[in-house]
Amino acid sequence: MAEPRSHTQARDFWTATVLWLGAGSVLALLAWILGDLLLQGVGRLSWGFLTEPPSDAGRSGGVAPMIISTLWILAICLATAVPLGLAAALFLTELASRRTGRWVRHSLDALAAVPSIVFGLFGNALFCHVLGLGYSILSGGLTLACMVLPLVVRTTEAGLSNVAQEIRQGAAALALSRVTTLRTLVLPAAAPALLVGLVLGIGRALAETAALIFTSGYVDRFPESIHDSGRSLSIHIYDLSMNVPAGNDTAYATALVLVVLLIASQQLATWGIHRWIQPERSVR
Amino acid sequence: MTTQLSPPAIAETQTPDSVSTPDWAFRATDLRIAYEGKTVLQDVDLNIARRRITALIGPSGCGKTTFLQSLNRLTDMIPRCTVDGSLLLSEQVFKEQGFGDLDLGSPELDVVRLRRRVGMIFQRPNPFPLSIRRNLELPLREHGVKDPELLRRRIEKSLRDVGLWDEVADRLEQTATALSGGQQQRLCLARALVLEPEILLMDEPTSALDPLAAAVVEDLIQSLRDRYTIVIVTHNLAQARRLADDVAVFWVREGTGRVIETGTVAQIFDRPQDPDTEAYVRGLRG
Amino acid sequence: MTSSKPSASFRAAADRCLTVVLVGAAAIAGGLVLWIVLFIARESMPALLSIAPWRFATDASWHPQDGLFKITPMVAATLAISLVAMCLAAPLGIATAMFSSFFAPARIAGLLRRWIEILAGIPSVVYGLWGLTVLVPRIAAIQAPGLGLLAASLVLALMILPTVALTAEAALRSVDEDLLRGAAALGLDRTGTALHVALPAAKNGIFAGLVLATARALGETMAVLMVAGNVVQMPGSLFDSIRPLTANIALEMGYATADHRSVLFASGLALMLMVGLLVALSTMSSPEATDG
Amino acid sequence: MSFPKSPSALSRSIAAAAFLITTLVGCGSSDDSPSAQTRITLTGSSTVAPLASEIARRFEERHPDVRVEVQTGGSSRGIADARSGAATLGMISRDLAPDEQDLTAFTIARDGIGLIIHADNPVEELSRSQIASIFRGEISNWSEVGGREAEITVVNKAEGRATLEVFKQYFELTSPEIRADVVIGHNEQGVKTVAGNPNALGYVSIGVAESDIQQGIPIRLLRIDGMEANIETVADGSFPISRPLNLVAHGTVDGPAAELVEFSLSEEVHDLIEAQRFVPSRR
Repeated sequence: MAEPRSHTQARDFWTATVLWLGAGSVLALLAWILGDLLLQGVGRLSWGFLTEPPSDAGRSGGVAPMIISTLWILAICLATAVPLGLAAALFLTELASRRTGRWVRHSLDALAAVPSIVFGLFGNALFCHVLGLGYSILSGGLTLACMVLPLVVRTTEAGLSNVAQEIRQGAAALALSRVTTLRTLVLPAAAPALLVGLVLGIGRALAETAALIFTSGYVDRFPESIHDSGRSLSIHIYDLSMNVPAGNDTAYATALVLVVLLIASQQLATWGIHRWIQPERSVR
Repeated sequence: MTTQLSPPAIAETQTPDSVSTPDWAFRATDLRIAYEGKTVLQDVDLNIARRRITALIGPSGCGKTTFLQSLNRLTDMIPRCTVDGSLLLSEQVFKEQGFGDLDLGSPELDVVRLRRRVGMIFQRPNPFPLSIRRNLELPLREHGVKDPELLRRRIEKSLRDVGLWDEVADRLEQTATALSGGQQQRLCLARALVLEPEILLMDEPTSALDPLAAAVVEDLIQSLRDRYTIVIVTHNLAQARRLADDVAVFWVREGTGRVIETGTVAQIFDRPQDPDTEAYVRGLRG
Repeated sequence: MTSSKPSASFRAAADRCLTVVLVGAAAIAGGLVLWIVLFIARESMPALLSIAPWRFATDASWHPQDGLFKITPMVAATLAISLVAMCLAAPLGIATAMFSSFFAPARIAGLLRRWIEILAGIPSVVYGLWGLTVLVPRIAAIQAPGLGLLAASLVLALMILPTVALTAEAALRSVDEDLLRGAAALGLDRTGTALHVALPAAKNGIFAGLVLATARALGETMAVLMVAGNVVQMPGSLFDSIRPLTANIALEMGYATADHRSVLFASGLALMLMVGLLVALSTMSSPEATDG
Repeated sequence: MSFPKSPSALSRSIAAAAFLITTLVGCGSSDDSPSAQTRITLTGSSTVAPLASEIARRFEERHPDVRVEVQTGGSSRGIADARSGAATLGMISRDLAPDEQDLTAFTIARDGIGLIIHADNPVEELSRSQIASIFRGEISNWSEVGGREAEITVVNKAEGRATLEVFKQYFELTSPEIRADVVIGHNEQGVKTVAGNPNALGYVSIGVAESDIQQGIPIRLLRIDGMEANIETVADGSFPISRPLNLVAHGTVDGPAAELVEFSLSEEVHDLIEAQRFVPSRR
């Protein structure tokens, strides 16, 4: 009996070794990237970097206008995608027949698979040209809204349909109106999922570049209205790394700012879910 | 059918083969219910008497719960569920008379009017994830009760009706989901009673509870006798025997659920006519 | 019950209003993809009408300003980059998922997952920046110019690795515990359990993740644009500088006019077609897998 | 006995929707009524863009009610946007072509196009025919032109770039016959690519190359047929490959745009032009 046991032990050992190596190398690669980001970016980072406009094609100065533009684009994107996504998700869970529901879901899945450059083409043709919004923060934000919509709908829908069927039945048996049922019972219970959808949308929108180049443009100045062109942080990184010799340090610093912003929003949401939503549900 | 003596209902409906119409709450004629085109229940002819307790018994999967849900149109929530045949709710159950019987099959049916008179208790207690008070206040406010004093009184009354007042009076603001299973089910009953319905539908109301809590809830149902029309689905034959005045036996024949026998509790349990009923109530089959 | 009638009609009106809003929103959300396809198709119509379709393959080269529209090298480049990237990312990603599901101590598995989640959120332009400044000089040391198929595939592989790893891990984690206990009860070792029980059980989910990752690879623009070299030619070796469809759109969209612009929209349409085929393929082969 | 005090998610989303509608309506109305600010949009050549940005900044200081937006994309885009009206003025880094005579050009500066190599590359000079052969792929190793034993990495510009047009014209090349290893868009991308590759050969704006050399970027400008490529030879006209940097307009320019053109042509911006290592145009 010792023979097969040692055989399987040896096999487990080798499998484990291979997998440790595989996972280790993945970790090492990824640590390499993040490490580079940190090492090369942190040197240029300072308070001034966050609060000043760029100068000398971005080699010196800061990224303040890009932060402002990014936030504006994000705000437009969310102000469009979140209400629309919430309403579509409510339709899917509350109203849709199985057939319609399946059709809408398939179409959203297809939308989620559309490459971001195609959204860029679409946004450029529709918002910039046909609707005459030009290269502007508004065009960029609306293009991103189309892009994050499936993400928002599907996460929100998952949260809504997790609300127990018993609760819905109870509400129906008491002849509560749909509006009351949704407002008082379903939405509070689905709030964490809503927030997760929101954060995923933020993540995708913050990271996007290709869809913005031809919609929001890349003027690296403080936007004065949403009709101005505005350069997002991601486009700034692209421009610095591609088109500015000796711009790598600033590109890394900007990348660091963007990644920190992304991770911070993720963490904030996780924290928010624990801090507000879950306790509130059990106290009230 | 039932043998209760009462003046004939002033319904505009024709009841072909009954000479004296009893005081009924629901009347199903040739009812058929299907999910996605597949018939789950058919040939249901059933009168449910007012102010009595009717137990629906039978093995699992023979359409009892579906039938119960059709009584307050909760079948609307099941996608592609169709109800054919005639199902009437007597106008007797409404406070305001003169509108005639309610046709539960009508697409224009005002379900709000229906469900306000027909409360429902589910198998698993389903208090809303709100405070105890809000659980009772929500349906009241929804149906037009806004006066704080009136709200307070009706909440207290319904909690007293289910014997929960003394247990929760000092923690009305706490979340209802923190109550024990039996307390939750009594809260759900209170939530149904707070609207002052005429009819209560109960879908195995004690089966998810431990025996002690089940006994409390069952006693509570006993105490509601004579004041409400109660339709209760149960798998617990002893419970049916203890609670029910009338019994309807559901059975699957030729692939679909049917009502194979109806009668008083004594008729069904002591002198069953149908061999399947006999086997079932003796515990031999089903 | 007081004032039931007006409140009832108000409720009905509110419900109806809500219904209208929800149906409208769903129509927009559900119709958007169709709208995008139609719109892109509309914009590419002039090119498709005035340029015979075979010319996209038979023209001498891609010189749109001289009226030459050969796009096949760019389609080939897109496919080549995605293929090489998937060959690198799929085994590594699945191995990482197997490791964290079956071999890693719980704490390490949790850390690994968190870490990979962070990396999944890193913008593609940052991967491109890193590829351009770190990878390209190293590849150039082997063979100049460093920009090209290899660099693009490596960067892309890194980008889709988190997608593969996370979806594969989710699929492995959702394998029925009983199945694994059953395997253990039969005396299977961890390798056997992982390879012969868990992996087959999770294969639909893993496959869906791979399709997702491939779709992402086909459509990725920025990271690839930054390191592919962007010469329009058939990929011949790993070190060849090539230009995928996405990079072509990003490069030329800024100034393209008339037929040229229209051809770029047509290549966007082609891109959507490729991704659409892929997604349809996965939906058909495993209807459940896409719901995960 | 109270509804939740916090605004519910539904009402929040309604507020957000209202906000969106307001913004959309706002944008619709702003099309009709010109806002207090005048906007001038410049698009086109990446060679001209940095200079135009500097000029625009100075112009805005003097005209606080005007906002000038500068976007790059290549000279072709400058032409296209000026024609379509998407831009007030186009920027192009070449002469107007015969089929572009519907536009008016204003030359604000001159620039040359120089061949650049990595600073470590020992080659000092190439002839016109050698360069043409290298770009045709007939010469593929630096040793054939007196350099090290190494493959030449040919860096070409993307279609639609004026630099490419001027380059092709001078060396009598056609697009299809050029055998490139890397295709770049902006000048700066060309500089960056060559700076990162000791065996690369590219061509960029001399102004851009000189200012980058000043910044310490490891590149060098090659002599062509014995002629030094630098700003002086461009200025005195002895360097053969040179081109004007133009602002172009479709139809007549008036108002603030005309003022901007006038300002760009004036001596007041010469220091900016020289700082960018271009040659101010002498009127």
